[in-house]
Amino acid sequence: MNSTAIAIPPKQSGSRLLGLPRETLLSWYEDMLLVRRFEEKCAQLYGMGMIMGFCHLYNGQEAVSTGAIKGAINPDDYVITAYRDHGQAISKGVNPKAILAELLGKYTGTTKGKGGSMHIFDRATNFLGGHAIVGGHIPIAAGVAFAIKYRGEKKVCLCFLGDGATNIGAFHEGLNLAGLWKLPVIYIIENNKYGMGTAVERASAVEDLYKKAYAYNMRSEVVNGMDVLDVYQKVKAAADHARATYEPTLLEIETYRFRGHSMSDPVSGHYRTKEEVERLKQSDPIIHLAETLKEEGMISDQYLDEAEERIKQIVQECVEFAENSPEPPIDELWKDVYIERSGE
Amino acid sequence: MNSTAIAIPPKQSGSRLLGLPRETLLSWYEDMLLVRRFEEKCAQLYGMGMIMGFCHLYNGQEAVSTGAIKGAINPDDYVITAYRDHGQAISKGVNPKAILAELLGKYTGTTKGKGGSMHIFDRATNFLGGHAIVGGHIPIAAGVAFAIKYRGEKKVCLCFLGDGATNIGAFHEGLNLAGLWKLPVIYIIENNKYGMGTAVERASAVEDLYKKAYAYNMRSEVVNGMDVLDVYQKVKAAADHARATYEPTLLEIETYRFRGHSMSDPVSGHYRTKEEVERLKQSDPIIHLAETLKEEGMISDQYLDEAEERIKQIVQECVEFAENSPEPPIDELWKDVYIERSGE
Amino acid sequence: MAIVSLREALNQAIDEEMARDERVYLMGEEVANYQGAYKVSQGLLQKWGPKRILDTPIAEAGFAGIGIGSAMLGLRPIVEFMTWNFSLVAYDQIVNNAAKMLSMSGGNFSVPVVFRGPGGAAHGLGATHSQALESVYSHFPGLKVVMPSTCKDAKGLLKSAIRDDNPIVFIESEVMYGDKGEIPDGEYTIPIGVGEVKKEGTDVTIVSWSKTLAHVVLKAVDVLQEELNISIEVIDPRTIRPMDYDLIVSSVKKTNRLVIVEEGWPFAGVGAQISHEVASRAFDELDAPVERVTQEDVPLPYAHGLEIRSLPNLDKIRAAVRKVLYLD
Amino acid sequence: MAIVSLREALNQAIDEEMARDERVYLMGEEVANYQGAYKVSQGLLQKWGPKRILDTPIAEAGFAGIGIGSAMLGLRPIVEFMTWNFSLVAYDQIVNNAAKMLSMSGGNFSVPVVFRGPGGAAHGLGATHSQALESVYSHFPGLKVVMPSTCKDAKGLLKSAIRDDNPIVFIESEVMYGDKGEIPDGEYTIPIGVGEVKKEGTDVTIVSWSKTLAHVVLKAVDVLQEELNISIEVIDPRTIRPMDYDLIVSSVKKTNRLVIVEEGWPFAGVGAQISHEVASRAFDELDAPVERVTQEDVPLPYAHGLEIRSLPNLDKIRAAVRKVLYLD
Ligand SMILES: Cc1ncc(C[n+]2csc(CCOP(=O)(O)OP(=O)(O)O)c2C)c(N)n1
Ligand SMILES: Cc1ncc(C[n+]2csc(CCOP(=O)(O)OP(=O)(O)O)c2C)c(N)n1
Ligand SMILES: [Mg+2]
Ligand SMILES: [Mg+2]
Repeated sequence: MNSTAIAIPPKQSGSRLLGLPRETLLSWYEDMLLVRRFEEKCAQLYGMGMIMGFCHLYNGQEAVSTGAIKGAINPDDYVITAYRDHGQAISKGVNPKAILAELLGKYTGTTKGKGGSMHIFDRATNFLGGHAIVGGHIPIAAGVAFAIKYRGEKKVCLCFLGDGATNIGAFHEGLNLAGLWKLPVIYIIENNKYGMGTAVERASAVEDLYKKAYAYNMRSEVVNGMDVLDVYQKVKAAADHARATYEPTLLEIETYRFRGHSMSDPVSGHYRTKEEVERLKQSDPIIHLAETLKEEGMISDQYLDEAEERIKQIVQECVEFAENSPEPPIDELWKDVYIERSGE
Repeated sequence: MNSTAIAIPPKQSGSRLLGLPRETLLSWYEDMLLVRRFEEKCAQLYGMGMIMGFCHLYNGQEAVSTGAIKGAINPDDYVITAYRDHGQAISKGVNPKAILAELLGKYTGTTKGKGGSMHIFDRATNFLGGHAIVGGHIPIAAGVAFAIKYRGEKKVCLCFLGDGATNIGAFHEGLNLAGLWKLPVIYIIENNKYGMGTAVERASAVEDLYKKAYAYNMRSEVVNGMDVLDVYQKVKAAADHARATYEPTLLEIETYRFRGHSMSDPVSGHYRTKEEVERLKQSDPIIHLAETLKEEGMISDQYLDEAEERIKQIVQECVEFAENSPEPPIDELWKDVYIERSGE
Repeated sequence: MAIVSLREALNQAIDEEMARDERVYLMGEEVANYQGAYKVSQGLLQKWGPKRILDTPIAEAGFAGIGIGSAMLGLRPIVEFMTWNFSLVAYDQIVNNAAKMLSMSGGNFSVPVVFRGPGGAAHGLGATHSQALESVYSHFPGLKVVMPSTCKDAKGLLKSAIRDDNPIVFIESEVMYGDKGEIPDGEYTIPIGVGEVKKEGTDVTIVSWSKTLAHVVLKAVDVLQEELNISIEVIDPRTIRPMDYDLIVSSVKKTNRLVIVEEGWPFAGVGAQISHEVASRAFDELDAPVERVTQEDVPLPYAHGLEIRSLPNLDKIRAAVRKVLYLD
Repeated sequence: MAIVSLREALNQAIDEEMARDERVYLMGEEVANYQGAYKVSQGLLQKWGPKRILDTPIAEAGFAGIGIGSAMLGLRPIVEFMTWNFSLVAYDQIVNNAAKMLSMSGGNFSVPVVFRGPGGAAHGLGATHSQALESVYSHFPGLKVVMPSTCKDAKGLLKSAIRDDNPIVFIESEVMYGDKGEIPDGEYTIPIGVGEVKKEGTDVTIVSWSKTLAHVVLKAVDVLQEELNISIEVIDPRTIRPMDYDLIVSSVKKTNRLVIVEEGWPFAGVGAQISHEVASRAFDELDAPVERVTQEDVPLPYAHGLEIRSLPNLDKIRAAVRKVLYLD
């Protein structure tokens, strides 16, 4: 437990606000806020026994999905991620009502209640899941990028993974293939300092995870994940580069999760102190953006209140939608095991 | 096929002969020669249908096993390797008669005829196999080193693997664990430029394989595998370091295989030209050592003839032993599946 | 006799064997600092220290390989998979390296390793996290597969597994960790490969194991005995490989009817093997075709209603029992 | 009707489907430059170029994943495993990602990928390189498992597999690649899931597939029919999953006797599944217990004498046939 080793990222790493239009910045703010409030509601519903199984919250990491997905890429680009997937799904534009319905195991959910929290999928928004075997989706992301290149498209695939996932074989094979074949995939390590209860330096022989790119001849960079603008800027640069050259990038995004690994894991305890969590909460990316926007005169306290209210409303609608949705009919059990239509 | 890209390693990379005693150098010479002649005999027996299945020859790579095993480590150190395992077994002191008997599927073989060419094992000499799933033995080697450290011994484990094996997940997981836990294992990549018919740069995103160590915070070095003295020196340094600190090392040993991947693969053809092979044969490690020893006045032509004769004799004895050995009795089929004795 | 939870029973087995043999060590994700994802290793780091209780990175193939390599040198590793689902990335290590090392090395090297962790479905974990994988491990010669259903069996069998010189696949159940049961005082072991009649009966034999036996079958038996006015014999093989066919066959020779209830999928499942073997050894004594109750032949969905409909349950067992009794 | 080798039949299937659908591509170790480790892809690189015929690094999990990901986007990859033995390092990708994607995504994403390559023993390759793995793949819902025994079936089934929208495990045999057989002229496919009576008979039904059927069973049948003066019906399911039980059961209802001959190990093998299902559907028609001939329950050794003793052979089939006929 060397909590003091984890530095609070500086508040602002690029030049302020990058000249982005106000509406853009506010939409990012509201995206982050929606993820935060949406998941606070999830925690509540989980406590009430309405959500089952594993549920991994994104609390503290919101700037990553917002900056990378809502900010840096296009709607027709692809996103794939692990089981901590609500944030990326919302930032990609997956209907939060369908996400919450999924968490409640309802027929109107993103996968008709079949996948649950760890397996959000949405073909309409090119959201490719939600994968629960650590690292298993990393080669799949290379395959998505392979298909993009095969078709000669100028799209990219963002693949989110945890710091802990960099130690598994699939990481190595996926990154080597992406580097070797020059596939337009951007691997985003969300380094939240722990894989479950294991600190990065207790799991990875090299603590600076961006250095793993050296083994794949791949570009890499460290990103301040508490600053949505830094995330936006660096993911955008990687995406631009991928569109121009098909070359992949590995980004190590420094972030932190404010809650436990999953709902059953306490916020602090065996592997990190309360003090550490409190200290890191100082760099809450949502508060951070709000302050910056205020300092720059872009928003007022009134806006913040209104935004809060709007988001609350959306979350409330999600809950109502989910609660009022039907369960999947029993005959769904035998569906989607094989697809009947045969190739053309 | 960019055969011109493969440089002939310089004849001598260290200071000549390193002040080593003549007997030592001659024993190395004869070890390499034994491996070469032994395997030439294997090729012949394979052609006669007396050896079945896969048989991967070490032709051209002999300086690696001799320098690393016979030269640099102690008899009670451990060695583990892949399926191209005759050279390492002989250099480790496994009885060549038993090896040949194994290849002929005889009961007197190293594994009673059960393992065959790809699975030479010998408990008496700490030779841990002979493993045929590419990369599968790499974590096992870390486990061997784990046991050494657990017991507080000052031994090392040498783990030989091919260039092609560096692209598989088990490589990543094994090296990360060895680097993280500081396990006394020396990973030796025998970079013979091809994994079967696939050139290194067509399989690995990074062509300089020693750079893969950067991802594991591991020491690494490039070694001239055509020079038994360079191999000896650098493996010895890595072993000394491991004994002192338990730290692992990754060595990229540049070598070349003069024959096909296995007996069914022609020497040249689809993936490399005859010219390339002929050119690389110029740096035959056996001829190279003989010349150096002669230039230094350590040996005469007469010695070379006598050595040739001695080795021929040994190989002949191996053949006779193997041919005259019985096949395993049928009831061996059901043995060694489970071990009956229970832990104390 | 003390009453302990299954979690404690397993913890005691590990603890006692660590005291008995310093070659025994435990390794896995979150087994040390975190005290175990499901707290099976609670307190062991404090007692035995970081040399013998080790947290691993998420690298199942890597640390399974460490277990195998160190076992070849004579250590006796216990490798915890957080759940058996995650062992699939280490499948090659287990079914090739662990299972075949003794044979391929012609007896040179044995691999006394125990791979253990929870298998099967918990609640709402979805298709990749709910798999009952006993059949795809028991298929391989060289492995033994153990699946206890009680606290007593769990402790005694785990101790035997740790002392066994062969690689063992030891499959527990997450939803049983809190189950309480009696265990004998003092040192005891239970032999691998020997099943047990968990309940005697005369009309129908039910074979089942692990959680399905403890949480589903035993309860169903109470209901069905009364409802159908029959007497059911319940056999727990405890070990899937080697399977105690003798015990099952002798029961079937008495009841003439067999129902096998397992959590796994039907195709080439463990129940198919038992069915074939019993039909072959008790062909003339079987009064009805062997019935199998399994999970539905689909990836397990998240939604609660679908999940419980997929897994073995009272209704399915009732239908199977009625069928072998020709009650429909 | 042309006479081609099995290798050519497979090559034609791939070639024709690549011509028909530009989303089809082939990937694997040595499939391009080297023309295929067993030359199944001979000439395809020259014809279709490096965009569609790709050599991979030795990274089975990695390139299986590329196959799956690209299939999710609508491509139709053919992923060659140099042999199925090497697929075990990619097991998680196949049985989790490929098999469950459609279900876990609630129908959002299908995975139309074909994994193919040779399975089973060749000669003297030893325990890790000789495995008949059909049972540990067919256990998983979501996968289809196809194992042709003739050139005609191989071509027709591979074409169907490439057009199928589900993930397919297509297992060939290295020692059959040189086998010659007739194939129909022009375009044809053979449906997945439909077995075939390879030889009609009246006294005993033998079910077998792939190499064991082609190289062992058909020859044994000739010998045994004459030797025992009986008539044997031989059924080739061609697809392991879904299994054409109807065809087998209708044959057994005629012959009343069943022998299943497979190369895999016995425990929870495919034969166990067939045995259970047939015993359940034709309980009253079975005049003898179903007999199984399998590989001995041991890792396959290298030495020739042990190897041939382990695999299914005439003697074992004779013993099984005699047994179901009560000739001993
Ligand atoms: C192969 C595999 N092993 C273990 C697990 C159990 N597990 C789920 S999440 C997790 C930690 C992952 O940490 P990290 O990659 O850092 O992601 P984070 O949870 O921090 O977002 C573990 C060990 C798993 N799902 N898959
Ligand atoms: C996992 C796995 N995939 C594929 C193979 C088939 N195969 C055997 S050797 C080999 C090439 C290995 O090349 P390299 O590691 O460079 O070793 P070298 O043969 O050059 O010594 C391949 C692909 C295998 N044995 N295991
Ligand atoms: Mg993490
Ligand atoms: Mg090589």
